[in-house]
Amino acid sequence: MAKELLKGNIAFAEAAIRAGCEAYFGYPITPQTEALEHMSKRMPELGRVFLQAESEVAAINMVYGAASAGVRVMTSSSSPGVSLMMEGLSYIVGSEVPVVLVDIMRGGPGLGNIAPSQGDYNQIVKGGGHGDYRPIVLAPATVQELIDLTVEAFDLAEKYRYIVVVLADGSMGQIMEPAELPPMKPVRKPEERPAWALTGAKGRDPNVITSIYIDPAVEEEFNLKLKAKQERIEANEVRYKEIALEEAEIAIVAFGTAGRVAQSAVKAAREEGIRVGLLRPISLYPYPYHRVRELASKVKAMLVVEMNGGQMVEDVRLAVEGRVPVHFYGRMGGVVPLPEEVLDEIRKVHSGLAVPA
Amino acid sequence: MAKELLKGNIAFAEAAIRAGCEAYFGYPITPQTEALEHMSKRMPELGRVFLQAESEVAAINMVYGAASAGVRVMTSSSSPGVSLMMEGLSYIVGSEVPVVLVDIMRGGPGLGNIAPSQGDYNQIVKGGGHGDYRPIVLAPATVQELIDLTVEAFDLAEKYRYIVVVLADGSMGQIMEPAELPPMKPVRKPEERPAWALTGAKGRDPNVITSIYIDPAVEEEFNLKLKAKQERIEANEVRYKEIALEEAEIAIVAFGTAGRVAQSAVKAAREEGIRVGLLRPISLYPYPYHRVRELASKVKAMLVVEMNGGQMVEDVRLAVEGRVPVHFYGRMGGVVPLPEEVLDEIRKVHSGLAVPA
Amino acid sequence: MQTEIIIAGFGGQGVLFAGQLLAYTALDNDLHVTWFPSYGPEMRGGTAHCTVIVSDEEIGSPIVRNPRAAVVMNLPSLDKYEPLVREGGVLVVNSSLVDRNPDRKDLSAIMIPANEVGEEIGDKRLANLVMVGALLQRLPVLTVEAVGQSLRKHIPEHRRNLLEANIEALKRGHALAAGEAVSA
Amino acid sequence: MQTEIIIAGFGGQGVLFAGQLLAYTALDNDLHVTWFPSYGPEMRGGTAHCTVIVSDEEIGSPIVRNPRAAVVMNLPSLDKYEPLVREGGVLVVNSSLVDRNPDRKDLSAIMIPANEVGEEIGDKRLANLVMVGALLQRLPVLTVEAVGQSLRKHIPEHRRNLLEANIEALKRGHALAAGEAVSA
Amino acid sequence: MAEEKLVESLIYAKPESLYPVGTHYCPGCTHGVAHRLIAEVIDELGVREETIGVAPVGCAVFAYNYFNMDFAEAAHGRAPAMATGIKRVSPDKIVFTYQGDGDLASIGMAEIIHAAARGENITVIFINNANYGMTGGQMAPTTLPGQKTTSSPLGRDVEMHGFPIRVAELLSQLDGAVYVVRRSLHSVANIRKAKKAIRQAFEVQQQGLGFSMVELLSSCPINWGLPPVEALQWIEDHMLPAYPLGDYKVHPAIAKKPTR
Amino acid sequence: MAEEKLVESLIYAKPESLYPVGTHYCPGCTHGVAHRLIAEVIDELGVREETIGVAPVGCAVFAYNYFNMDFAEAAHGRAPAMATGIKRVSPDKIVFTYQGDGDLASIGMAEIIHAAARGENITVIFINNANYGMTGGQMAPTTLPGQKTTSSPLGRDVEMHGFPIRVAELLSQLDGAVYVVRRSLHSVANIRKAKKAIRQAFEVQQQGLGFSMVELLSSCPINWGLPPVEALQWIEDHMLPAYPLGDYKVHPAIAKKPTR
Amino acid sequence: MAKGRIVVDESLCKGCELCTTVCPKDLIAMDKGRFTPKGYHPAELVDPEEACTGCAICALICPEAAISIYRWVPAAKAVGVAS
Amino acid sequence: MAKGRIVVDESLCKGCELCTTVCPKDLIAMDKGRFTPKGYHPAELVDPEEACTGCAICALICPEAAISIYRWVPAAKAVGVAS
Ligand SMILES: Cc1ncc(C[n+]2csc(CCOP(=O)(O)OP(=O)(O)O)c2C)c(N)n1
Ligand SMILES: Cc1ncc(C[n+]2csc(CCOP(=O)(O)OP(=O)(O)O)c2C)c(N)n1
Ligand code: SF4
Ligand code: SF4
Ligand code: SF4
Ligand code: SF4
Ligand code: SF4
Ligand code: SF4
Ligand SMILES: [Mg+2]
Ligand SMILES: [Mg+2]
Repeated sequence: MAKELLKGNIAFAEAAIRAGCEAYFGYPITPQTEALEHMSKRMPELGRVFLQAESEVAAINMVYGAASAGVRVMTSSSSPGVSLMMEGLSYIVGSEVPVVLVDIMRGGPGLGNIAPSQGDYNQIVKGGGHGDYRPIVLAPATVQELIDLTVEAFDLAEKYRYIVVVLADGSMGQIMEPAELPPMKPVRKPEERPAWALTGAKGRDPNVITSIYIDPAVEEEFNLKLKAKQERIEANEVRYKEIALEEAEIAIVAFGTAGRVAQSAVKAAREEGIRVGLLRPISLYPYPYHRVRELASKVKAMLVVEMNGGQMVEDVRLAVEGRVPVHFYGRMGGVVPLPEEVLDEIRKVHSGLAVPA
Repeated sequence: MAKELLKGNIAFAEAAIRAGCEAYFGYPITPQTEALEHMSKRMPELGRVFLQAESEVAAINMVYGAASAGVRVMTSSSSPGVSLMMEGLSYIVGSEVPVVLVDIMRGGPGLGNIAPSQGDYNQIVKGGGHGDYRPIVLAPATVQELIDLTVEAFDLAEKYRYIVVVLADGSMGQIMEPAELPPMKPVRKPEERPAWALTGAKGRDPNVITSIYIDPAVEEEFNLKLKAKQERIEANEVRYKEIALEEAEIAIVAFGTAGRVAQSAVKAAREEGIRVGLLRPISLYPYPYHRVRELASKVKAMLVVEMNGGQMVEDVRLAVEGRVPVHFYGRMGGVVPLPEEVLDEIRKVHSGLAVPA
Repeated sequence: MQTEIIIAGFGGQGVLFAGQLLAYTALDNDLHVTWFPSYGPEMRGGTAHCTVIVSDEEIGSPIVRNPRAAVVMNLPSLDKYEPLVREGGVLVVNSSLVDRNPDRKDLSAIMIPANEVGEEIGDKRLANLVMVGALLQRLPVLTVEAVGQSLRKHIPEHRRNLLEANIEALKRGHALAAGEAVSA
Repeated sequence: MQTEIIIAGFGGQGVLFAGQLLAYTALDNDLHVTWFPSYGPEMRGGTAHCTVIVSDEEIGSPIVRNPRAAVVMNLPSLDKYEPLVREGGVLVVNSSLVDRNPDRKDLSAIMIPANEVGEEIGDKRLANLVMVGALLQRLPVLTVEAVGQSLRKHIPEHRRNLLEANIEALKRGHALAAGEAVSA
Repeated sequence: MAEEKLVESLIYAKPESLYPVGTHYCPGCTHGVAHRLIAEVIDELGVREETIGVAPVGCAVFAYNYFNMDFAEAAHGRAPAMATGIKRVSPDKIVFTYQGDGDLASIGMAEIIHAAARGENITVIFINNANYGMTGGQMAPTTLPGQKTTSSPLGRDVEMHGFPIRVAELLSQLDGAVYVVRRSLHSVANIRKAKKAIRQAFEVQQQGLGFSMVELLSSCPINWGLPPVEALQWIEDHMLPAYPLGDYKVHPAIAKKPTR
Repeated sequence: MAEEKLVESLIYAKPESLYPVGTHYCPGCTHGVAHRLIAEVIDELGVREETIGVAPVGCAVFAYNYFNMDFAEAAHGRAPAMATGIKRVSPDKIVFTYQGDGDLASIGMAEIIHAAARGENITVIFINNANYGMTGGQMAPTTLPGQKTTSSPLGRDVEMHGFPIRVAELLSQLDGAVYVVRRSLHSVANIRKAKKAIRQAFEVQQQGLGFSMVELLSSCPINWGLPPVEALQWIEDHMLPAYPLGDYKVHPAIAKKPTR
Repeated sequence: MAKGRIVVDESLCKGCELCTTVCPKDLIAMDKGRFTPKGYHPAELVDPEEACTGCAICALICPEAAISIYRWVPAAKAVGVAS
Repeated sequence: MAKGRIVVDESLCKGCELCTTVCPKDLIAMDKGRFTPKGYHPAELVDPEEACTGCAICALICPEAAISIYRWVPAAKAVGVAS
């Protein structure tokens, strides 16, 4: 397919459709509403399920139900709406059904505003619902990546019977840029639904989708199973992108839009002769700790750029373990940092570097 | 007052009353329901407000309302119920009203079970709602501490116009042990409500309680204000308890019930001649990073014990920065670790220590 | 010195109350104490147990793997806790509902027909205190008299009419345990 | 080479569409491009702007502090963006709604009575494309012909009746900018 | 009449749609009766293998241990949303929720109202036992004025706690609800009527007519502090006057006469 | 009649309970009319300094920029819960919520039903404009069958999206609700009636009678794609038949006659 | 000869006594001398006069579905129910 | 002499035209030749015959509370409204 000029929100919605998403349940919230609107048009057209839920609480539980029935299903929302989904997410993890959630983050806390933000990193990546779990979290930085990761999210969700969150800030939802949509994948036939799914106990023992394990020993067993799953995810699903890290003295770590902005700054800094590169984590869970740790033994300093007050920086520090200084530059409240600002920070970090030994 | 034999749930409810709590809104959930039941009896008796809300979502928003009106107010719940409060918590932080929440954690994720767990550390401490914030989190290990911290929670909440979470596992709610309740503090008179509160704009300009800052620059300013508040909290409100850390080679770090269990194990290990001590963080946010870091330069190894799959251990690692090995022992799903198990872990860590130089 | 006691049985046999009574007595006698229940999701039936720890110093963990004593009111509880009692510890078995003797030889074990004794005094619901009386004979961490006094102090109003019968149950249990040695 | 253009004005002046049109044209001409809107909470009124970046290589940040060019359709936009345009850059001002000249002397600035021109062609809503035409005269990152072709390709069905008028607007803007130099 | 050879025949046994196991319900709790009726109806309609149940959070949380069919366990109050998700992607299956009054009428009020308003083609079995059974007998939205519960220790004071919610009446207001009735489980005659209504509700779903709900007045002997037999009497004496039995909404498309 | 000296007198101006500022509402949107009526009533009752308003998430999110009185901004749909919290700790204050149909009837359905059931002594002003205004015109629970919105692009299909919810009718079912009426803002006569109802609702609260709600049919010219004048006509033509005006619940304690 | 008979599954019966109150012939009683494995007194058919009609009313109220009903029927009409 | 008169606050008027449709005397029109600071054509009183009664109907429908009403009243009855 050829590239089209696509708005992020439309792009991921259509990508989900092409990935065989059979059902979408959602509730309007800026800055992701266009995705819901696109779904409201396209899904019925294709004979698939679109339903505007009465709330995000209902939406995530409808998704939970549809996932239990064994179809590819998704929802999308933005920060306050996602907060309302926390109980549902925890149930979904606790029941091992595959679900895709796209979170187009906005400024917070509270009602905040509708401008782009990465203030919900902790909420999503560390697990804002109760219990021991971390969703798979994928953070795109371009519309093309948003499309590709949405498609991948469905595969990962099914591979692990797990929740996959595509985590992007408001600007990823609102930006338009050329990108290519994948070809239309046929939806699964009803008789091809997975063996564990609720499809009616015809010719088999009943299936049960539940998250209650009243005996602590049994619940612990389930927790260990989840943990083992997460270890497999950590071993197999780390994703990141590197830019200009060869011979870098300074490594920037930034994801999503902040990563894009940093990329421009890196370019400008390289033009000034500063040896700086960029590590852009794409999977936020599993986090590329290993690669960050490797970098920490190569560079002289790190600079984390986020559109928040400093959240992912903890993961970077966890990996760096004090080997090199980890600096932080963040903008909050819906302010997107400018490449010029990041360049300034790079200069500062650079000028603070010890003279070469 | 003399010591009484008190059940944790009753103890914190009564402590709140003695601290001048004027209103309680909650929803039943095991293992904290006795607190709500106690409130249903005592509050009307005292002419104060008790209301069983229709859900945890409603409860936290009623609390939000009452806090906006300038009274001491609290709610309590347990893990799945707390997940439903995440949006509300974020609004409360975003509006700067003082609120106390007691979370008596149970096994998860999902419906899980009702046995004691510390599986919601990340949810509470890292901020499970959207936006940049971290609540003040206090973790008691005895009924007496549960009482004292509940009282303190009200003071801290008002001092910082902030949310304070008393985070305890199910066993803290269910245990009975002797403890002393504080004397009854009179409730604030209506005319003594704070100047910012919604009390009717009589003889003053109207007050507004809101969390929306539609202009990113203004929201960022608010975020910086919150950050400054958090920095004050970090500077002033770190709390922890140390046991047998003098000359320790091994430091255990554990909070709440896990801390108590570790304390027994430390005692047994000391009897075996193993030089092990315990750091029990009481404030989980602000976290005693500084003290952990100091310890890391004194001991040879650390052992973190939690009733989860390993959550607080990240904060320990953040502080230790690789200086000494950080081991982890966790039980999940509502299983409370036994002192004997922790002792075994201590022995393992001890036998792995390098022979003294 | 720290003493751990587990009291276990069916829901409805009063094991939680028996444990609380020990805890109240410990408190009234200026000892450290914790009472820790198991609690189920159901309002109904099932098994219940609690752990009481009495100590002359601050108590760490409120549960232990190997208690000093176990009071078991039914067979599943015997099966579960007999192996866990600490070497040389105490095991009190409700022989009214348990039809086997303990296997372990290293314990101070005693079979008490608590239901029957309770019914003799007037109510089979007194079985729990018969068992407590027997326990205290073998494990004199608190006296029966002290327990009686605490009972007098803390018994809920609507149960006050049963006070004397309760105290009688304690005494009978104690006497039985004193008089009767059971081949364990 | 990367070129950043900001188009700003009141909501309803078609600034978002003008930017999208440039983005479509860039795409149709195999360039890299991003279009990034400001978006407000209100359905209504207020100011709107978008940033279009056209480049021959991968684009990092979709916004910049100092664009190469600014198209400003009202006074607040002039006030806001004039100081930000990069040295030597382009500034196109809708003189129909702006009653002052730009202050900066280092820019290639031009005043276009876009509303009037639009109305002349038949609809004041054509002002946005008049401005785009003028822009492209000063900043020939794309040709007016290419934009016209892309317009033909991407114009929504229900607006197709305005196609020729739109193209005319582009041309008029271009011609105006070519013919008229304004003392900036 | 001619002499006939008689044989002893098993004419009633536990329905196939229930597993042959005991429940965790308290003795005499009519949750068990409700289970049995649903199972009998599903057996009679022959749809066990096409049915997907959704259990609530409440005493019936382990319903899937008793119903011999596919089952999901919903979050507290969200069974109608979960059932919606299931039904929308499997419109040919029979989907029902089984919910208590705390679950449905308190925390789950938005979900049940909207499922009804949407005319979601599911069946809801609603167990009104005037309290929160599972958590130990707290006040529910259905608790009667003056009724003592562990969270209304002096009895429900309508000034403080508000008024009971009559769910059948409320849901009958919604256009998407096509069959909304209230029955009771407190006597044999009423149990028979309850079963008929449950059957009707499932048939409504089979016919694709829309949302159906059967509210069942049910006992909670343990939390009411009454022996099972007296608990049934309590339903008759106290619940019936507050919650009149009857057909609150019967869509004209439903052929049969109202069975009030 | 004797000659009288006439003076020119300001007989109507923006009420004191509104700040002298412009709103962010679209031209002709009757949110502004609703604001004005509330403010006039509060002025007339002389309770501005005792009133606490609760704003919704919706177009009226910035209500506190217009109302000259203490105000809270609730989470989406939770205004009744927030108002409950405020009222319970300040029973002598006048507390009202101002909510849209997405806010009140969709995400906030549980909270409004329970506030009504509890007889919470608050006043709710409910703006029914048949869509989600603020987020750009998506379908609301009140969107009419066939009505096109950005999330029902082919028109609301009741088979897919379900039926509109008639909120006044629904809430009138609840015993705690004492004054529940529907009015419209589409003409001068109706605006007059709306104001009377708003006044009645606040008076009900002053008298401590319980929950009061005034539903107001309101225009959303921008999302309906109609000029303001035509939008009012659209209310008359399309909304009135679906949402009949009237008094759905008037507690006997309210002296005045129904104003239907 | 009795027209019917009931069998109480004692592994299910919880001794709730509901069946005893509904039998039109008053044929069911609790066996106070015995406990089920779960510790309840089970219900039992007390039918010396062979009065049980197999009417199944008792089964209808049993919350545990513990009661099975047998009835003597004309061979032609005999249809087993799934067990 | 007119009985009344209206004053439209042009900083508030959004040109919605609602007032123009309700005046019983048809005295309000939009001034198409002028823009308010926010860019709307404001409403204005067009009352050459001095027919305005000060009935305040226009004010009643104005969503922006942009219209103030003045009326000539007997001095005895004159009470100002808070401004
Ligand atoms: C979010 C959440 N809140 C609260 C609970 C605790 N809880 C479990 S069951 C229940 C009430 C059940 O009552 P009801 O629905 O009436 O069912 P019953 O037990 O009476 O059949 C509650 C509050 C929970 N599990 N999850
Ligand atoms: C939890 C949450 N979900 C969604 C939103 C987005 N949102 C803002 S306003 C609104 C709808 C408002 O519609 P309505 O209540 O009808 O008010 P109107 O704008 O029509 O007056 C929505 C869905 C939000 N802010 N928070
Ligand atoms: S608690 Fe009540 S509802 Fe629950 S099983 Fe027991 S009797 Fe039944
Ligand atoms: S979007 Fe609709 S409801 Fe909102 S202000 Fe505009 S016209 Fe009014
Ligand atoms: S079948 Fe009928 S007659 Fe026989 S025991 Fe049961 S109720 Fe009595
Ligand atoms: S009704 Fe059933 S459970 Fe109850 S006593 Fe009779 S057989 Fe036993
Ligand atoms: S006051 Fe009456 S007469 Fe005068 S302009 Fe207004 S509506 Fe017309
Ligand atoms: S009604 Fe008000 S806002 Fe509308 S045109 Fe008239 S004066 Fe202006
Ligand atoms: Mg119930
Ligand atoms: Mg609306």
